[in-house]
Amino acid sequence: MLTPAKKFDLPTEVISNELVAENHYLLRCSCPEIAASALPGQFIHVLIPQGSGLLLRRPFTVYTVEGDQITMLYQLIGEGTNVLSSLKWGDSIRVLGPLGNTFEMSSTPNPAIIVGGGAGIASLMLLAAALREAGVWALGLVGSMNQARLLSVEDLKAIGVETHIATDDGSIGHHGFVTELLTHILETHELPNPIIYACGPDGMLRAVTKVGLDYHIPTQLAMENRMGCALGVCLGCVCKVQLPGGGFEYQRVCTEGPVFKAEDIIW
Amino acid sequence: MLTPAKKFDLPTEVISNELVAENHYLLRCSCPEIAASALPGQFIHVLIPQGSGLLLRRPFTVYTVEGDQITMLYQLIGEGTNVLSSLKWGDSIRVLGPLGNTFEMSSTPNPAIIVGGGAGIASLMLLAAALREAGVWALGLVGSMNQARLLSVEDLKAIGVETHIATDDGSIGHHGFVTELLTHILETHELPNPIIYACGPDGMLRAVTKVGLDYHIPTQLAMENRMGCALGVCLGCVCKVQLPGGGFEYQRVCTEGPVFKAEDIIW
Amino acid sequence: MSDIHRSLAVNVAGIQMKNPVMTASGTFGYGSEYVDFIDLNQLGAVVVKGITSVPWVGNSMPRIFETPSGMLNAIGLQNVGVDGFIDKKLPYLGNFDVPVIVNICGEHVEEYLEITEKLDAADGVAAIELNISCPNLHCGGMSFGVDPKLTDELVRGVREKTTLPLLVKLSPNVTDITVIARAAEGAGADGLSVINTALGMAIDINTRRPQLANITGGLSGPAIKPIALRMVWQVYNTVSIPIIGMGGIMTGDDAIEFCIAGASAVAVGTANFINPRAALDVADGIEEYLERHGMRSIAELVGSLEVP
Amino acid sequence: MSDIHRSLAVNVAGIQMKNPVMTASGTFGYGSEYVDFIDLNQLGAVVVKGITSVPWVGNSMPRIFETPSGMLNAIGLQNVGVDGFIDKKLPYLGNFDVPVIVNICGEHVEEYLEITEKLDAADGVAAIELNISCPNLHCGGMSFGVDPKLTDELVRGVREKTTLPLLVKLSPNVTDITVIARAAEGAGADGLSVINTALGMAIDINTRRPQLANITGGLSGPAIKPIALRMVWQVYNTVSIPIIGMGGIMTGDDAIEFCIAGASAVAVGTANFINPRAALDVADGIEEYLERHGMRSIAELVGSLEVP
Ligand SMILES: Cc1cc2nc3c(=O)[nH]c(=O)nc-3n(C[C@H](O)[C@H](O)[C@H](O)COP(=O)(O)OP(=O)(O)OC[C@H]3O[C@@H](n4cnc5c(N)ncnc54)[C@H](O)[C@@H]3O)c2cc1C
Ligand SMILES: Cc1cc2nc3c(=O)[nH]c(=O)nc-3n(C[C@H](O)[C@H](O)[C@H](O)COP(=O)(O)OP(=O)(O)OC[C@H]3O[C@@H](n4cnc5c(N)ncnc54)[C@H](O)[C@@H]3O)c2cc1C
Ligand SMILES: Cc1cc2nc3c(=O)[nH]c(=O)nc-3n(C[C@H](O)[C@H](O)[C@H](O)COP(=O)(O)O)c2cc1C
Ligand SMILES: Cc1cc2nc3c(=O)[nH]c(=O)nc-3n(C[C@H](O)[C@H](O)[C@H](O)COP(=O)(O)O)c2cc1C
Ligand code: FES
Ligand code: FES
Repeated sequence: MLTPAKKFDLPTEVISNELVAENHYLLRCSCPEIAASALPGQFIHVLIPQGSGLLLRRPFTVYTVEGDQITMLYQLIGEGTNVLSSLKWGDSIRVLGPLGNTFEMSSTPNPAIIVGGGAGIASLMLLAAALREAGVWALGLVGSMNQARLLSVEDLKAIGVETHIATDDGSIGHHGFVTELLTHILETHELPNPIIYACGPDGMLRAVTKVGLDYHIPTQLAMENRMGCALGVCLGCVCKVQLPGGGFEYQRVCTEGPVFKAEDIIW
Repeated sequence: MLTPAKKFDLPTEVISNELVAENHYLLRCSCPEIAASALPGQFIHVLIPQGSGLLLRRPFTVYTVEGDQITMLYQLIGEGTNVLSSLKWGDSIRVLGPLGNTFEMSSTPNPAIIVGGGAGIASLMLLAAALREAGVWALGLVGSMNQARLLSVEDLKAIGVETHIATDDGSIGHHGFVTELLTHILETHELPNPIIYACGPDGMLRAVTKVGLDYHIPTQLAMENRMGCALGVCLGCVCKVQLPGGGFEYQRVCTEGPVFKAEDIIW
Repeated sequence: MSDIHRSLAVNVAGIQMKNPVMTASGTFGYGSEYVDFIDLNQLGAVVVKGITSVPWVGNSMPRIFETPSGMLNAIGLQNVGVDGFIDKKLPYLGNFDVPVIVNICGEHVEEYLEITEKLDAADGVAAIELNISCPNLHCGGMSFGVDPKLTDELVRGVREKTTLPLLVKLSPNVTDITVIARAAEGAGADGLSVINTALGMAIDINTRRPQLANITGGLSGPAIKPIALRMVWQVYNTVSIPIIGMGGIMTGDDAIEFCIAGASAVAVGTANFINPRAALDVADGIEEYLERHGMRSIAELVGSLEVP
Repeated sequence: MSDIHRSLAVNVAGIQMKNPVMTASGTFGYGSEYVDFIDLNQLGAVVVKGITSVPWVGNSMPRIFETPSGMLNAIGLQNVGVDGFIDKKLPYLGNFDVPVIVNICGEHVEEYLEITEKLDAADGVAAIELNISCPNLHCGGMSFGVDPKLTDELVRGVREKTTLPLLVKLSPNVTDITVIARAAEGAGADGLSVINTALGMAIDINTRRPQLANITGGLSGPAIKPIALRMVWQVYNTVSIPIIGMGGIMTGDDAIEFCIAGASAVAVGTANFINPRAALDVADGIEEYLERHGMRSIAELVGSLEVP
């Protein structure tokens, strides 16, 4: 994976911040430096405005890059995202990034299967765009609680990603897990050396990992964890990683990650 | 002094919040219950909105009562008043009040001299209005750093209070302390048994106290102190008060005060 | 209450309460100050401001200061004294159907004993909370709370003077709170209040004077909640008498954390200054949690922390 | 710098620094992580993450949790070990003109001694900071820091092994920090770092599991500033060796408070996570204060608290 580009800590203003699905918002701001260098899978560490009473920043993947602007697609979870969602045009935030490693795109244009659960799809959009630009055929499998919370399907289709949907309540698409869709696809399609890219809840990632192993498909996961510094110093964000020689090591999601080989992760 | 009326803790919305002088704002909100019962000298304890990161409420005197609405005139001091000043129409705050005792107005309509230093004048406006309504002749002495920060002069004149100004830099009115104005007035006017009401910085209140004693004029001071509960339980807001029998006692500005007899205060 | 089988009532250390939420000493006066906002009958218990044998004038000003997510106080136990309390304050609380717990502090053992005897003889005292943890330097209280021998001696003495439920309030300003907890339990305490304030300080950089006339003061509020929770959990794993948990409780969810850590009841302190209805709101929050999780009482929660 | 007579330079415990602002151990990695934001040459000193004799894997997840105005951490001293540090990390820092202070921790005295010998022999180590206060339960560090005898023994041992300036980092989780401070001074410490994190805890009320895999962790950030200030002031009134103050410092004004309380230098920790330039911003803030008050150096401030 590439050596990370220079990192910036920039003050910027919210350009727009709208509700795009139940409980989910899309925030747009202008960050030329980050827009110019952010790679698929990389994230930013956002300082919620002063006086919000929150201490730590909050990490979010770069969802899209458009000229000088970047967007982030985020789910309401707790206090931080709640304050974020209240920001309006002109409100100022600070953005630290680009951070972390990136998805590995093979030199040969193998077909890509992109599996996103909930807000996890937000971490895969920049990748999808990069794959399509490289002329790679990409399949998008989007899992969601229900139709109201469905994310990114239009955005994926717009860049020519064939997209299938799974919802927990069956309100749209397949009634069940997105990983069931995944196995179904693999059983019914003949894909030459596909690569799986996934991001979502732990349970989903574990299931995807199993599928990848069962079908011998190289699988990359974008991991999440609580973060302090996002610069690699606090060691608060680690995940447990298998070492080639055997044994394990705690690696930093913010630095060695967020992207890891699925088979390396010890759950 | 009257036994306090029932206290309320009410959610309300900011109606307006505008800059009325350099570093000073006037906030208006609708509080029928408090508007109906607030007496001269009483104050409210304001909860700055959630997520502001501040723990304690902030106390402010009721500046004016207009129908169901009350206003507060406040100076930018630190974090709390800074957050307050950022509030816009429709933002919600909580208001606890009416709190504290009230100024004593003598049954006979003795002439009143109202001495306000800086934002201290805010604590005297409701009194001035009550005096004028009772047909009492009132003189207003308003001290300020400079013309840009001058407060309430128009409001006082509007209710028929003859008003004189003193500024530290002489940019308007008397060049010097408002207490110099006070002595000048007392030397040049023949006022039958006047009463002095004062609020402002400690230094000014001490000087006013001395004048009151020198001229044998009953003087009432509106005191300030940091406040926790504003309900009389934390004992954090006390000031040192002379006891009739000799000795002293720490009395609560929020409960026994904010109005005290000048000669009772031990500085 | 939708579910008739659900009840918030608890009996802690022999104190029968309608719900597990008390008001913390020194943050609720003598109850009367809150009647415009709260029906005192709905409280689990009222713990009154610390009482001494004779009236204390208290410390000079300034006495409080706000800090990040907390506040410092150095009141110096200004109070009417035990006689004044029994004559002037206690009768009013008798008008309500709520247990009154009297927090007491002294400079010498004798003082504690004298207060205890008077309270034991008085009507309307449900329990005594022994403040051996007052962080105010001029008060003997603290020195007791940091020494297991002195704690044992003091608690034994008081225990002999009264049959009332006896709570001992522990200081967080110790190396190992379990040592003091064990001493208090061994000496006959019926329950432990955990924690009092943490000793702190703040400075005005322009005057270079301390923000408190007393120089140091007690830190309370959400800032100390992680420390309080840790101590409740440590004490829960050490003693078998019930714990009243406190320190930064602002919401029902905060209270639930304390119960899971091992508290059989909780006290709400600084929160009363921000929200006069805090104690009742916390009780409501606890009930909602029990409903959400289909529990019948907080007994199912107490000490239920699942450790890896 | 408008006034040529004014200087931020200080020599603390034999460590010559351009300004009195260090980075706190464990919050600045090995320096390299911050070069995109900070010119390391402008720092007073870099204190690196705690080093042990052999590499440690650290605790399992979750390791951190945010609390009101603070955060809990239980990293478990994951580090490359002293050899790895000397080979892989130290050389890079050699490229900068900044004192490197190495924070060390161990489970036994021998371990501390072994690390000390290796660091003493290595190039580019300006001083050693003895971490006898790691709140991580699995680490021997803490037990040293709460016992004056063990502290004396450990500090003496290390003192004999090196001529490097020796700082001892004290734990706030003690009844009387001055006892430990005196022990460290008596055993030959050149300076004291006050404070390490306060032991705390948080609970997920839905899973009823601790928020940290280690159950308890160290509380840092503005929440503990009042406690840290109090301890710096207590230690300042007890020992005559210099104090490096830390605990919740976010701004220059915070640092000034610590200096007035008795700190000759300060360390910035958690603030580095929120603002990568925090250490330099704090140094700038100190300078502005000195300018505003017409002071030539912070020496005029150290311990200048005016007590009533
Ligand atoms: C590399 C990375 C990229 C991410 N990208 C996105 C994204 O594009 N869109 C999106 O909706 N979410 C994303 N997340 C998750 C997002 O950071 C959390 O949902 C958010 O921090 C929650 O903050 P809160 O204050 O609202 O929730 P709270 O629960 O109040 O936060 C409390 C603490 O837990 C941490 N936390 C809570 N949930 C998570 C989580 N799932 N991952 C990491 N930290 C968490 C917070 O940072 C905070 O420190 C990402 C996380 C990581 C690590
Ligand atoms: C009874 C009463 C009535 C008041 N009426 C007014 C008014 O009408 N207009 C007005 O401008 N100001 C008034 N004040 C002062 C006002 O409360 C403070 O200026 C305000 O609390 C400052 O808050 P801050 O967070 O901006 O300042 P900070 O300095 O950041 O506040 C820090 C702490 O100090 C306390 N504090 C700071 N200055 C004062 C002060 N002078 N008095 C009391 N507490 C203080 C704050 O409440 C807070 O707890 C009144 C004070 C009292 C006690
Ligand atoms: C202003 C104030 C006064 C207090 N007075 C007492 C007291 O008299 N006796 C006592 O045992 N505790 C006293 N306390 C401590 C509280 O009862 C409680 O233990 C502590 O504040 C922690 O709870 P909290 O964070 O909810 O406030 C006082 C606390 C405050 C803030
Ligand atoms: C994530 C983290 C890791 C830390 N690691 C160490 C360490 O290895 N050794 C040490 O002595 N202190 C360590 N500390 C404590 C800090 O150096 C500092 O003493 C403490 O955090 C208080 O300062 P602060 O409030 O500015 O963070 C660590 C603190 C944090 C937050
Ligand atoms: S968040 Fe600090 S090391 Fe990753
Ligand atoms: S502010 Fe609490 S007693 Fe006055």
